Amino acid sequence: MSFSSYKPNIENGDVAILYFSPLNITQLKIRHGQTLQTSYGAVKHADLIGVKYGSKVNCPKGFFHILHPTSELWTQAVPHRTQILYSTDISMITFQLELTAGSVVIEAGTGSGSLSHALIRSVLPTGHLYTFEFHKERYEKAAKEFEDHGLTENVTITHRDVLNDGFQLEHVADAVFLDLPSPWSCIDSAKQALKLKGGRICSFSPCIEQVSQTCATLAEKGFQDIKTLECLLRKFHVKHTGMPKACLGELTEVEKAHQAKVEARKSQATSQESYEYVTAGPVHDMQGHTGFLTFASLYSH
Amino acid sequence: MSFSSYKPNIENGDVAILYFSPLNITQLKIRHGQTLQTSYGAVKHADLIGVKYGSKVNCPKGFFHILHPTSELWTQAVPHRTQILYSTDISMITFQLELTAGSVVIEAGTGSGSLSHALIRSVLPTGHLYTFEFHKERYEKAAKEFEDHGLTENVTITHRDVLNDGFQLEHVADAVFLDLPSPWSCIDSAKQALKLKGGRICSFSPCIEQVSQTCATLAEKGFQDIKTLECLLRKFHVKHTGMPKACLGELTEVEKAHQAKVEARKSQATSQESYEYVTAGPVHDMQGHTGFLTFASLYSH
Amino acid sequence: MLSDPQTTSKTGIQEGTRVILQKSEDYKSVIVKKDNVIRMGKVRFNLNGIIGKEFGTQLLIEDEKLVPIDKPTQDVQPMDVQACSSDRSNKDLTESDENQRIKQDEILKMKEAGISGEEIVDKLIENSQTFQNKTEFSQEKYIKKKKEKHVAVIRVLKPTTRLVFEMFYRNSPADIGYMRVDTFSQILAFANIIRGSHIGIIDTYKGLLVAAVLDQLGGTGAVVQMIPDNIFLKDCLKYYDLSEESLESHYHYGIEQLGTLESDYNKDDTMDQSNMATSTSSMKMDYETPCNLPTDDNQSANGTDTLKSESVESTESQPSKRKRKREEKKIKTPEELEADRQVRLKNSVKRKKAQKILLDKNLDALIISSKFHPTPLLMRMLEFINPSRPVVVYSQHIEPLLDCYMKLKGSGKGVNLHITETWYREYQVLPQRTHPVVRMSGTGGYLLTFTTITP
Amino acid sequence: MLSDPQTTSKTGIQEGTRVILQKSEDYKSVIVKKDNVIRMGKVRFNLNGIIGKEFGTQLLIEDEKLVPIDKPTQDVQPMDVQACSSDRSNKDLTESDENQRIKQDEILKMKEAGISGEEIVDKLIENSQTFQNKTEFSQEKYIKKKKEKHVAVIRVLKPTTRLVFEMFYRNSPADIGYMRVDTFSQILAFANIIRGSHIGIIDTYKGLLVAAVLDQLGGTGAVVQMIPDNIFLKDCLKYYDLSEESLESHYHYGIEQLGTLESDYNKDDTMDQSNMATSTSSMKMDYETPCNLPTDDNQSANGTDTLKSESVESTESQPSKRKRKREEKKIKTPEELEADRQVRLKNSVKRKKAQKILLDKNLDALIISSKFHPTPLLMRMLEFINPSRPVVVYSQHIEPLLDCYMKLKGSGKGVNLHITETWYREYQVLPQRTHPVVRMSGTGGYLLTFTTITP
Repeated sequence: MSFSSYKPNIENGDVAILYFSPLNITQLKIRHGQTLQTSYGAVKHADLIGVKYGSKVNCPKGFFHILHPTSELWTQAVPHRTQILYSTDISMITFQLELTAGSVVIEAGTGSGSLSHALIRSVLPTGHLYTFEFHKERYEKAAKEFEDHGLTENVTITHRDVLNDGFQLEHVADAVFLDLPSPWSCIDSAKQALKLKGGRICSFSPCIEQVSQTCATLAEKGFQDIKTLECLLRKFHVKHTGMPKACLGELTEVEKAHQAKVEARKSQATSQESYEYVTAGPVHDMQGHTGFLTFASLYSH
Repeated sequence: MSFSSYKPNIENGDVAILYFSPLNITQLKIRHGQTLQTSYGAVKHADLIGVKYGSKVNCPKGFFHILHPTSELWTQAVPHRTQILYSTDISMITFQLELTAGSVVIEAGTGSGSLSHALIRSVLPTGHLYTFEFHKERYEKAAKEFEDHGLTENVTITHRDVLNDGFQLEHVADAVFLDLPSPWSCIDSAKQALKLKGGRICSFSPCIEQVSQTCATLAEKGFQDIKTLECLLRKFHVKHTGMPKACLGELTEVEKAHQAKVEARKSQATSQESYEYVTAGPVHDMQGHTGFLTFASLYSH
Repeated sequence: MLSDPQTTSKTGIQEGTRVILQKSEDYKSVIVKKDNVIRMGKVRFNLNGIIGKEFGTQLLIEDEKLVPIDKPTQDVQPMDVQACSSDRSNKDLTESDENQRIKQDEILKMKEAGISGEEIVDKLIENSQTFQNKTEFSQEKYIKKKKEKHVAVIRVLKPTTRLVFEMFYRNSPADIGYMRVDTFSQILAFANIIRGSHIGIIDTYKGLLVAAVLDQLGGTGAVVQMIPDNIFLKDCLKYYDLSEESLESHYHYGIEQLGTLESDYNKDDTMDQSNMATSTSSMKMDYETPCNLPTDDNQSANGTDTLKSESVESTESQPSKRKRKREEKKIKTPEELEADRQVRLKNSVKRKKAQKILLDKNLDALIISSKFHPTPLLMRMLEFINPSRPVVVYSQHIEPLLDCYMKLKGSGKGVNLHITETWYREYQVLPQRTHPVVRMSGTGGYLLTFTTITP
Repeated sequence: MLSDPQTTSKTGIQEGTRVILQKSEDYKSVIVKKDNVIRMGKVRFNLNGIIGKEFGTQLLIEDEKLVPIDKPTQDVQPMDVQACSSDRSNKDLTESDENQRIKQDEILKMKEAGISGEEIVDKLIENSQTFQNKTEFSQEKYIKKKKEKHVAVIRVLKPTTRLVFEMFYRNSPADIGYMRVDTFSQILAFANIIRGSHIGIIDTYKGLLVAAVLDQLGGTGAVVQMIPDNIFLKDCLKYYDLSEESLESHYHYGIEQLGTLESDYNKDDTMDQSNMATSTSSMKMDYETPCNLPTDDNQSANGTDTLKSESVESTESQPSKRKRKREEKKIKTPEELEADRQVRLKNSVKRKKAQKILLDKNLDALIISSKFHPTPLLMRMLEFINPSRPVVVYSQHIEPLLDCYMKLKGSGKGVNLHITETWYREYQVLPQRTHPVVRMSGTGGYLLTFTTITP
């Protein structure tokens, strides 16, 4: 249950996050008797049980921090089975879909389950996620994960091709999220699944042509407030740095003896004075595009 | 000739830039005998003649700086007859079109002539700009401006609808720039106008559908290295600012007399200490889109 | 969002219900009241037409009244007038307003004569000298523009965090520290607001984050709002339709009282109460200049909140509000004094609970978004949070976060430190006219995020 | 760009010509030389096939040779493999390389057997177990990917500023201070490079700006390269095909010698020469670590430039280069000593001209882009520029520009001050697959721009 509520100490069966560095974050299912192999050496799971979340764990040749799982850390640690949605898009999706305690939300497809965890968190404790995945292997892995994470009460995962077979849900949902190659073919089914008093919809598409077709279909089917947007994360690299100060040759405005001048030059040329500053320089290599997010409202229908 | 070479002092007939503030930059054709009305009062043109470019000019109720024209200042001061291209796009266009002394370049349409000036600057002194404008009034105004700016030797402006009638130029150009509602219908004519050894082309379009059609046509007509890009200017507002420091109540970790505590609280609550810093905060309201720039190469054909 | 079902029942929206009115991209929060006249942009209308309607209903503004719409129309979307190149191809058009034969005073006369907005737009098209020569796109744009001006349609919406945020951002972005929707949603997500958890918040920007988190918690757990320099802001709470349980889960505690936290907690209640009253009465209620938000609640007109009732919402919706307000200036009756005592008692109990959470170092998340230097606030508040919990600090400028980052890095009190900004862009998606929106926001502020660790 | 017409004449590209080879998005600058073997990515080939061809020619790499292409093909554009959602719809594909029946060693054998790349790609398609089940888009992507790997096509291009910049940016962005193409083009535009004008440049990033401005000036006017701390960088010059006049208009002067500018200028030539020789020999030639640029010029292998010839280009293209280099270590012949004297004499004349421009305060633009703190450099150099002229300062970080800005603002020496960054994005435009490119650059650096005014 560690995904749905905080607990102080690690117990057998928990899923924990191992934080080695910002670029090396993994997840671990704690199983008494097993041993974790890290690049810093081996650690017995048994030694982790009872440890406080947030603790530093020493390995033979280094250390890591063992953290309580959150949707955001899970997104950084999740085993990629497909291209996943990252926290920047996820936070926009959960916000714009107006999810709250008790909401019912539909997701297609499940993919690596990165978004699913955030959707479930937003509707806990009484809400529900219906998630659909047509890829057999991914479906099975996601189902296993929901079980491992103690989330089964709040999620139903179905192995189905919703593009052809629809959601088969009638007026139960407050929100629908689509990450499909042809979302427009699912909008009728989504409309049917949304509650009669209405709800919100989101479609994620990487290509603008898909967006055009989706927006046109949404308008045609009576969705309102159609808005397409994009958000990108720009990380900053903080460092204390400096720039040398070049020698300006301002000393000798008037004529001086030749010898003295040469001496002066030599000493100036090696001036090591420096201008120091702390900078938050944007990281050079950034994700330039994930996808376009289209949101719309359906009012009582 | 002040657009094509620097001169130290203002002469009768010059076009000068008047700089009042970053958001108030205008242009003035100096004519002996005339008077300029500014919000700071009137200034006689005669008083400006002979003045050094870059000087501060005092008006009855304020001042401005009189500057030598450059393409960039002109863009900030140009009378808008249409939506204009700004320096960020302009610099990318002249760079990517590989313009240099002696290049021959074609532009359609002329619009407000904001880009034209930069194109001419890039091909001076021996190059040439052929520019086409189908709107009669804009054509006339631009023609007049080229004359006023002493650029007629290096520019030919034609009043024509190139979408229907083409450029009517045969293998003379090193580069072609298109800012037209349906650029794809001009690409055959552009290809004919480009030199046999090849050249570069640029198309500016605000909407992605136009870009798609243009790229498809460019590929079909044998253009290579097709690249679509966008660049936006983000300005920073530099200011010295500060944040107050909130009172943290760290003084009384141990129990104290009740009275003393209340006193302490009161004095702390009005603490006026402040954290000062110089910040370059991005300006909130920025141009979010001008257009997509598509560039391509034509090799010997 | 709403927990009380009566407002969505068959009888529809009733008097006293908080709604948000949407007119194109303009939002206004009001409490439905008979004969109450509202102004949105250039139009005025009373709210009578809303009573009995369902949330989501579209209404037409005609003659200062809200009337039902015959057929539901697609909301008028603001369309970009400048961006499409096709616009430049209107070859022989000279830019001028002289192309319209109907003058402004004639339009006014038509409106007075009761001619509908739709009809006026039709007449304007007929009498435009250039309409027929415009490209198809330009014609469409022309119609949209005129419709936006003359055909006023509003939609009645249920207040949600999304809509309240949108309303603030559009109308008074400075009041919320220029925080943009992408930044706001990032904060909410990163803080990992699980039901039942204790969220510590410092928020001097109208309490928008406080309200959003309370809404997310759904009446479970606690929001402990930490008050810096006696600046207690919870303006935003009243724009929500928060349940009684949600409002009950809102706690507050003065930061400068942290030094005496333990002794205050152990003190007997009587002492505490009088003490409380003193410190409460000395609080500056609104640090910033009055917020220019479009609301017709009289209570918000003076731009301040009052502490005496935690449930501003229910108080406000009383029809006797004005009367009560007048009475406040008089000497209090014994009944009123008793009511005041009840409130103080309840506050005292809540105060103990907040103190307990802090004493137990039992916060599950920390959000800082204020006009104060964040570094000292952050370092101080870190004493009261569990290990392995998320912390988010918002700042309009990056420099204060840099200072925070360096101090924090040095302290070794967190992992997964990041300074980020998000880049946000909206698109106009229309057939053959798809492009990013021409105006955008250059900055939505910066975030410092990290996870706490055991000391 | 090229002023010598022989390389574009009917006879085509000859030995000794500087060309840029383009292979997909990979660029390499080489001097055409018979039997010279070049490596680009994973392929090796000699340049013999280029001789006699026109610029713009596409050639196929087969068996380490460049052979003509039967029909001109659209260049293989790198395509985004991940972005299209359609990719996710490959329902029952499990991610694995096991789907290909032809193994890596068999491909190698085919290549050895002289089977062409096109044929190999056909065979790979035939033997893919999943190709037929892929969506149309995925099939296209598969083919492109395989073609990029097995069908190696290069294009022979004339060096231009655009291509040289692209080459540096792709291969060693750190060497050019992470300056991006949008920033670079902004600098060139803002500096208002009119023919005949005097452009002052401080450039410790490979001299890329120096080369670009020389090219723009087309042999007129002057580039006065100001040398900070004896760091003289003009690496980039050699990648261009600059005319003799352009190279002649390149001047340089040590910043630390500005203090003695007037006395140096008035001194007699003999004194100056010996002086020059001293100061020249003490110059550190390349401040940064050797640049990892893909070039097969041996001279650049040691990462340093030499001052002795202003025309590096022509020297390099001598076939006897290696031999000459070996000889350098020996004692110089009388002829060589005489040649050295001539060079020194020429340098002395040029030096006087640079001194004159500075003494007359006759710079027409100032560009600063270096690893040194810009504020002192900027304030010092402002003494030597005309009023009403553009100044551009580049910095990888914003903080140094903030410092510059505050100092400058205080001095009142400029108007129209702006600190800016540009946001640059590339798009993949393909039918049904149009989207911004998935990887982008988070920063292209910052600019401070302004216009000088009369004191």
